[in-house]
Amino acid sequence: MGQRLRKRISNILLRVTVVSSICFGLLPFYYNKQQQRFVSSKPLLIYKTCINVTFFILMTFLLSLFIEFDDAFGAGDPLAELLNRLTIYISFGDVLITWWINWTSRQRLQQLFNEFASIEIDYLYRYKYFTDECATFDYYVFWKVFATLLQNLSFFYSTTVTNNHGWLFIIFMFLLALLTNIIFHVSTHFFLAVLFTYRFIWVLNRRLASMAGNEVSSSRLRVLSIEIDNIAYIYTRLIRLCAHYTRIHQYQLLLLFGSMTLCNIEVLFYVRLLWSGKVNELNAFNVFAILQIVVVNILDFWLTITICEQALVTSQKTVEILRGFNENPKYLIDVERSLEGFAIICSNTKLRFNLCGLFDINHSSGLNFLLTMILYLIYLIQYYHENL
Amino acid sequence: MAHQTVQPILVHFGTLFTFCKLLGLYPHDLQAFRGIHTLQSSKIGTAIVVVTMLAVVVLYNLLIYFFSSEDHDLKASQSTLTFVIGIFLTYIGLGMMITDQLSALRNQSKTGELYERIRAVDEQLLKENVYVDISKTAKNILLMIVLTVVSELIILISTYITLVDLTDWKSILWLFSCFPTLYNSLDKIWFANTLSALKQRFFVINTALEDMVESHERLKRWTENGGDGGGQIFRRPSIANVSIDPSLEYLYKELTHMEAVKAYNMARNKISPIAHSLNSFGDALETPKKPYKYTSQPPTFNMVYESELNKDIEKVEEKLNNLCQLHDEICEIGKLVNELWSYPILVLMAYGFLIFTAQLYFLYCATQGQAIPSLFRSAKSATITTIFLSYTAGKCIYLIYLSWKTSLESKRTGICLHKCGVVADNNLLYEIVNHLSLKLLNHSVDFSACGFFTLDMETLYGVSGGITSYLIILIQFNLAAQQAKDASNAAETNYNTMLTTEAGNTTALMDYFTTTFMPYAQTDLY
Amino acid sequence: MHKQVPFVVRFHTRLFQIIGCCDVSWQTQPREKRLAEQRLVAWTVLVLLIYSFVFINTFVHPSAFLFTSESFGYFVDALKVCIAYVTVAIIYAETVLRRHALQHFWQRYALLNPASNQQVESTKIDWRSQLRAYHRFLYVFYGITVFDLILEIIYYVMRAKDDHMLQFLLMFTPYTYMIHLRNMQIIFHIVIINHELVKLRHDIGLLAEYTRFTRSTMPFVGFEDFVRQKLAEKQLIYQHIYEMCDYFQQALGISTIAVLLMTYVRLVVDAYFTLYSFHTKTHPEYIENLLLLPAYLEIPALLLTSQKCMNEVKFIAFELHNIRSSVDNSLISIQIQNFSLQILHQKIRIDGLGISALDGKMLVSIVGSITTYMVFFIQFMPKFKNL
Amino acid sequence: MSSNKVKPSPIQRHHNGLNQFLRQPPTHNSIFKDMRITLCVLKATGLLPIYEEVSSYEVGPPTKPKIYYSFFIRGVVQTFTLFNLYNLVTPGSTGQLFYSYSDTDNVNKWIEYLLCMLSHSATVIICGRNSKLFIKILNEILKVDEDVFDRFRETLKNKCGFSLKYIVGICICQWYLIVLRVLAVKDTLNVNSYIFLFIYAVQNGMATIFIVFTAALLRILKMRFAHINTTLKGYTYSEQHKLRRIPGRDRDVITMDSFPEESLFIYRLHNKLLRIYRSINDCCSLILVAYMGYAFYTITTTTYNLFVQITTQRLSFNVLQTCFVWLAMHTCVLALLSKNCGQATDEANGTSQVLARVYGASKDHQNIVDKFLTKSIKQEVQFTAYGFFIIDNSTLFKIFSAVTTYLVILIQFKQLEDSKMEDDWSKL
Repeated sequence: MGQRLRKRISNILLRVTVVSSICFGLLPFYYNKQQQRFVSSKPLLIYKTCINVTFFILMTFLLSLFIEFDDAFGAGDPLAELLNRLTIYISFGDVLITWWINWTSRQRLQQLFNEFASIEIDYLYRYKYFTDECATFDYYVFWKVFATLLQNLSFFYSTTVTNNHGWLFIIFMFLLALLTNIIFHVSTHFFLAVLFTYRFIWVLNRRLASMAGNEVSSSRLRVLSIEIDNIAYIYTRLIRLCAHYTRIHQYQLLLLFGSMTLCNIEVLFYVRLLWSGKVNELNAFNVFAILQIVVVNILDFWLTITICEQALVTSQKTVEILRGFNENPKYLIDVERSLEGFAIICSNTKLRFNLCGLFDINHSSGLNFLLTMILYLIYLIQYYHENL
Repeated sequence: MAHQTVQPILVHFGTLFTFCKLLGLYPHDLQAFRGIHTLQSSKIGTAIVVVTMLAVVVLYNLLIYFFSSEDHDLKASQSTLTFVIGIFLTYIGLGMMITDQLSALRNQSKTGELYERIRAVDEQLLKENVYVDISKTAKNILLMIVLTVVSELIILISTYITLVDLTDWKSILWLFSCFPTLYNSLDKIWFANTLSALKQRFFVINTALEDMVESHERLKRWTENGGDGGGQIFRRPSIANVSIDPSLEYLYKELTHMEAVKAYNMARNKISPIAHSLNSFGDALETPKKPYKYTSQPPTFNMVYESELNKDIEKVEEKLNNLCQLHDEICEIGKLVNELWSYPILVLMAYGFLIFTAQLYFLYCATQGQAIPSLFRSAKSATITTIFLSYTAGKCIYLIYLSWKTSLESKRTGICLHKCGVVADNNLLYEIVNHLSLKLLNHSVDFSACGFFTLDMETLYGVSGGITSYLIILIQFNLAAQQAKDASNAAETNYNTMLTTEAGNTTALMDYFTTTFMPYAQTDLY
Repeated sequence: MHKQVPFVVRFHTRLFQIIGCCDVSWQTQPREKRLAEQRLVAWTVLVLLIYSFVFINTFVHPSAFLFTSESFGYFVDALKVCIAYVTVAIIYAETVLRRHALQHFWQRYALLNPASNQQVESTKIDWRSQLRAYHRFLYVFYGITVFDLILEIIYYVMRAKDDHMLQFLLMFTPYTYMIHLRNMQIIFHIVIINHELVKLRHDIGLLAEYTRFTRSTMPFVGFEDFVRQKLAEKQLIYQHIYEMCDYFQQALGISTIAVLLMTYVRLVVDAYFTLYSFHTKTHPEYIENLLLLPAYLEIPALLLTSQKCMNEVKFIAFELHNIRSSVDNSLISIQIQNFSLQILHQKIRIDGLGISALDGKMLVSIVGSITTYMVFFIQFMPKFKNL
Repeated sequence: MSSNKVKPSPIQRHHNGLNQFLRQPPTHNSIFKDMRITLCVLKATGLLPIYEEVSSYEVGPPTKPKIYYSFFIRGVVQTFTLFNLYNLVTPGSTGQLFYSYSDTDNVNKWIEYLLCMLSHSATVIICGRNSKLFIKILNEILKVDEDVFDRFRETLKNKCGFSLKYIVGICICQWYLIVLRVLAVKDTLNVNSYIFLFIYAVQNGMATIFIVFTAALLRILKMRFAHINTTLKGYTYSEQHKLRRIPGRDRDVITMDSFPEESLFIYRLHNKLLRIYRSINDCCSLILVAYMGYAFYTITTTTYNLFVQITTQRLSFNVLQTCFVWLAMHTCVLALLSKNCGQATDEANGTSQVLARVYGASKDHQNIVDKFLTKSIKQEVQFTAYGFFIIDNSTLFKIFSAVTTYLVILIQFKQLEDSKMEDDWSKL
């Protein structure tokens, strides 16, 4: 699709995300045009507090109410029930922690946004055209929004599939959807942060590549070294920033991944139960109704994983571009110095998304997650082998 | 010429070499070794080695054949797993010995060259007036040989007396059960000592660098204590620090509100403290002059206290360059050593892993009163097993530990180099140090078994984890097999079978889960 | 050396000397120093003798102390006691043999905080600042210890009469406390190193601030030179810290691994006994099983502390690269390059004996394997009868 | 110093390079000399575009009809795949292929077929998408060759002879497997099964052959990198010492004076090669993941079958042969792949190590060296399979240590089934 259209849509989507997360009381601050930075406002803060309180009351109500419901599948199987309970509790805990962290670290969040804004102001506004060229950014935004929508859809779909339609149940499900959307929003925030980092590094790479490529006149060499210093500085700021927002989001992400994995295991196991004819109704429709949950979950999960991988790969490309500078012999000594400084920075401080120091987010650990999931599935199936 | 001054390290390998010749392990020329202490390939030696190898193989097979006559009932009585493991493991020792000797034959020429290069390095070091003390090598070798022989004999004799029926004349063949491990140990003694020689060279280089640091610090200290002028120059910084501290604290408070993403637009509201602290720094400005004084001092100090780092920069650069080149040369030799012994090391590690697991498994079987393969009869008594295992494990772990230490030692060189740079605070020297430390970062000596896994302690950790988990798997297979046997006898025990097999699954799976997380070789694959 | 050490450090070192796992004395005169060291060593050996006597006594009549009603249980229990004894022996042996490394450690420490002859009133502030500096260690140490004591008391109050468990505990608890204290000592040293690193990072951060500030306004003459000089001093400090870390590993490396292993084995074995009690009795008393809750905290405390310490270096690199030099002066950039190369060479990596870096990944692997063995036990519980 | 370890110093290479040049001007570019047949096969099966050879050092994009031809071939192959898939999901048609003893084995076989289709279609689709990229890679390699020729007057040789052998071996294996399979089935097969088997073999072959092609590309890169390193070796201190020792040689070629422009050229070359390496990795990584997953699964199940065969008393040689053929084929291909990846990576990372041995006397020489070294601290390139795991020498080892673990799981499934059977019998 056309570049401008793409840009516009993605911008709209971003704005919608910010607004909705403000509505959910996740961000007590808004973007101030003339100051060009995010400023916190008293009414928003008050709004955030009261909406959080209401949500909290809601959740306690839900939790007390949830105890009445037996497991959603009615498989009548103790283990499946246990799994189900576990999943629900973990996601509730996730919501709780999300609120807590949001409340304690709202200043830090604000700094985060401001830092992004200031990096934009400091350096990148000069290269608007590069920024517009970065198509991956927009596509990933689309994907993420699409995945979130799918999550909601699948949620409601699976509620409609289950047969008991008491009004209580409906309300319950709606409120539950509200709560789950909070988690989705937080994961979206992390996703967008990584995405912005990715775009910044991408633009830096483009700029570096163009510098390395074309022959510079000896008059511009001094400017060149200054700019390289600038880029190096921006790079360090980006890496530090990334470490920071990873630290803010780590627990929520950990719990999110955990609940996702559990949910998938549970669902797949339930499919296995269906297959074994333990539950009487088995038709394609039913199987689809179950499987779509897994698909959507994995899609969402994998989006998060793969954007991190993208950012990592892009930051590794920087060094290769720096190698490209070797080909040009006639730089001044100070250009060489700043290049070497940048290279050493790259080798010293690498980009990484580390969750609680337990593991990094990249493709290999994503693979680990999926394999662990399959593994536990096998374990369950084997455990129930004799009564399947 | 330096040939007289340095004595080749092979002089100390004399006992080992003769012993190996006696057993027909190494093909090199005896006269040449005796005469000029070099390893030269020789046809006769090769022939001898081949003959001994064939003889040992034949006798070992005889032994297996004779003792496996007791095993006929084993396949019937035991789970096939035990049988297969037994057959497989019986030949690993033999394979190990054959690998050693074949690689020894293959590397005949290269081995001599290796020691030649070590001698060349020694000469170079002597040119840098660094003397390498290799007198301890002979003692180490002797100690290792004695340890090996003693433990082999203990295992052999105790097993022979307690567990083999002496009435049968064929039981003499049991003697040959110890040959493969003995040969292997001797070969590994060569490896270990060559490695430790390299380690010593690295160590010598590091000490040379540190001596430079030492002397320079002594010089500094002398100039600080002696010389009245030094006195108040040195009282200055402390006063300066005191005057700085409050402003530091203030700034600290300013900064610590925000950590990683800190101080974006702070410049405005921090102008005053910075300015204040700056002029408080201003009077501390005499401090920097201090080390210049000594480094750029005319050699009046050098008469009193000698420091190479103060000499004209070319000499220092020359010396550092030479040391780095020597370091690189030793790294190359290390690579060569690693490449010469790569297959034997790999086989040894595999042998250690398998034998360790198998011996423990058979020990378990023996305690359960099940029949075990006849060649593993040493597993019937716990003490012999302990000795045997400690002997094998000692062999493997010592090699791993040694290579780990060696690579650590080689990495320390860069550290010492930087010490030099930091102590003699001198800009020219900084440039040299940058250049050389960049080079040192690229000198890599890492000992790996055919590139499959590097020999360091992490591997040890992973391997021990692997041993435990595989032991558990084996044991629960064994339990399952026993259960199945009982089940075939009595129908009502099916329930237990079920339980066991489930147990099997869970353990195996969870074990797989752990190995996923363990720093084991296969981690990356998942 | 005595006066420049803050009182928190002094107090705890005294404590560790009392339990006999710290054999360095801070006397400045060589004679007194030697005497004190001899006394400490003698004390250590005495304690070790006591422990070994207890150990032998345990195995002389096992039925009094150990769990003998079932073969596998007996095996596991004996394993636990043996490893505990071996660990304690290793700890004391290391204390005696590696005391010189520890000595060097403290000497470096003294180099890093020189005797500042400040007036008396500043020490008032010292109190709070020190407490803040070492708060992590203090929380961990007193938190776990007090928690453990409370549990012990509760158990002692609520235990059933003529309990076989009590005898066992009387025998075993000293071991656990010994190992706990050693663990705390290790954490203590790590925290000290960490504190030095934080100070260094903060100073470099200040330098970075100044340079950024001088971007906007003209600095005084010779500012660049001054910054370069400061950097050189910081390099010296970093090298001292690295040596501290190195000596720390020499002095406590083996016992780090030993303590980890011992705690691990204890957790696994006690998990087995918990499951066993759940498997045999219908209503087991939980309080026995509560006793090993503190042990669950030991490993994360150690691993996470060391991970924090290792991460500190990354931030130092950040701060370092924030120092901007004006373009025409290449001296500072050379210096920065040298510093970062030094950081590359002198890695501060805490790994006991190079086995594995003590960080979150190790934590994950340990937790994973503990779950493995617990599941193994669950599944095999009925089979151990005929084993 | 030992002289027999180092490679021939640049002087000799210059000379014989010159001789070659005098003997015959390079008419044909050396890539296509020894892997012509591989390329032909790949072109014929539509995996590679059928490009034109514009000049001896350039290939052009394919003409329209050839593009259509490749499209057509791919479409046909994919339809056959669909046919297979249909056969697979409808149990009746090829039911007699699953002859095996137990439930588990059948499921394994089924999954194996599925994985094979997956990897094959992944290969076809990705190749179809990246056809331009492949041409670009070839062109860049040729460009490198041209530069090297212009500079050193020598055509680099790339030992890709192995590819042909491997392809022949693979084809033989496939036919042999078909025969074995047909013999294994008791009753007469219907046509569906024959077609099924044939397509299965074709899929296998193509997927595997593409892997061989990747390995060949990596080998080519490895040769280039090795050439760079040997050229640089001429400037290392040891070589310089040797030259100083040996009298009566013309120094002008080899002394450090020629170092700056030589190093410049070499840096340029190295960057180009790294770019090629990266792009090969990007093209092939998904294919590699798919294939390695498939090969891993096949090896596991085959080993499992072998285990069952050995432990159970009834030994059928047919199955034994099948197992051995499978094992041999996949293990060899995996070993080839990992070996070549490892070699290429080592050579690529070795450049900095060789350069670290260059001790320039003057400052600017040192700066030239530093310029490269600073940019390669802790920046080793890696050949990753889509970021999932690194492919190098140790991959084979890892795969086999994973195979053992999975083997255990399979064996326990078998135990479960046996116990279950016993249970049912005891119930009857």
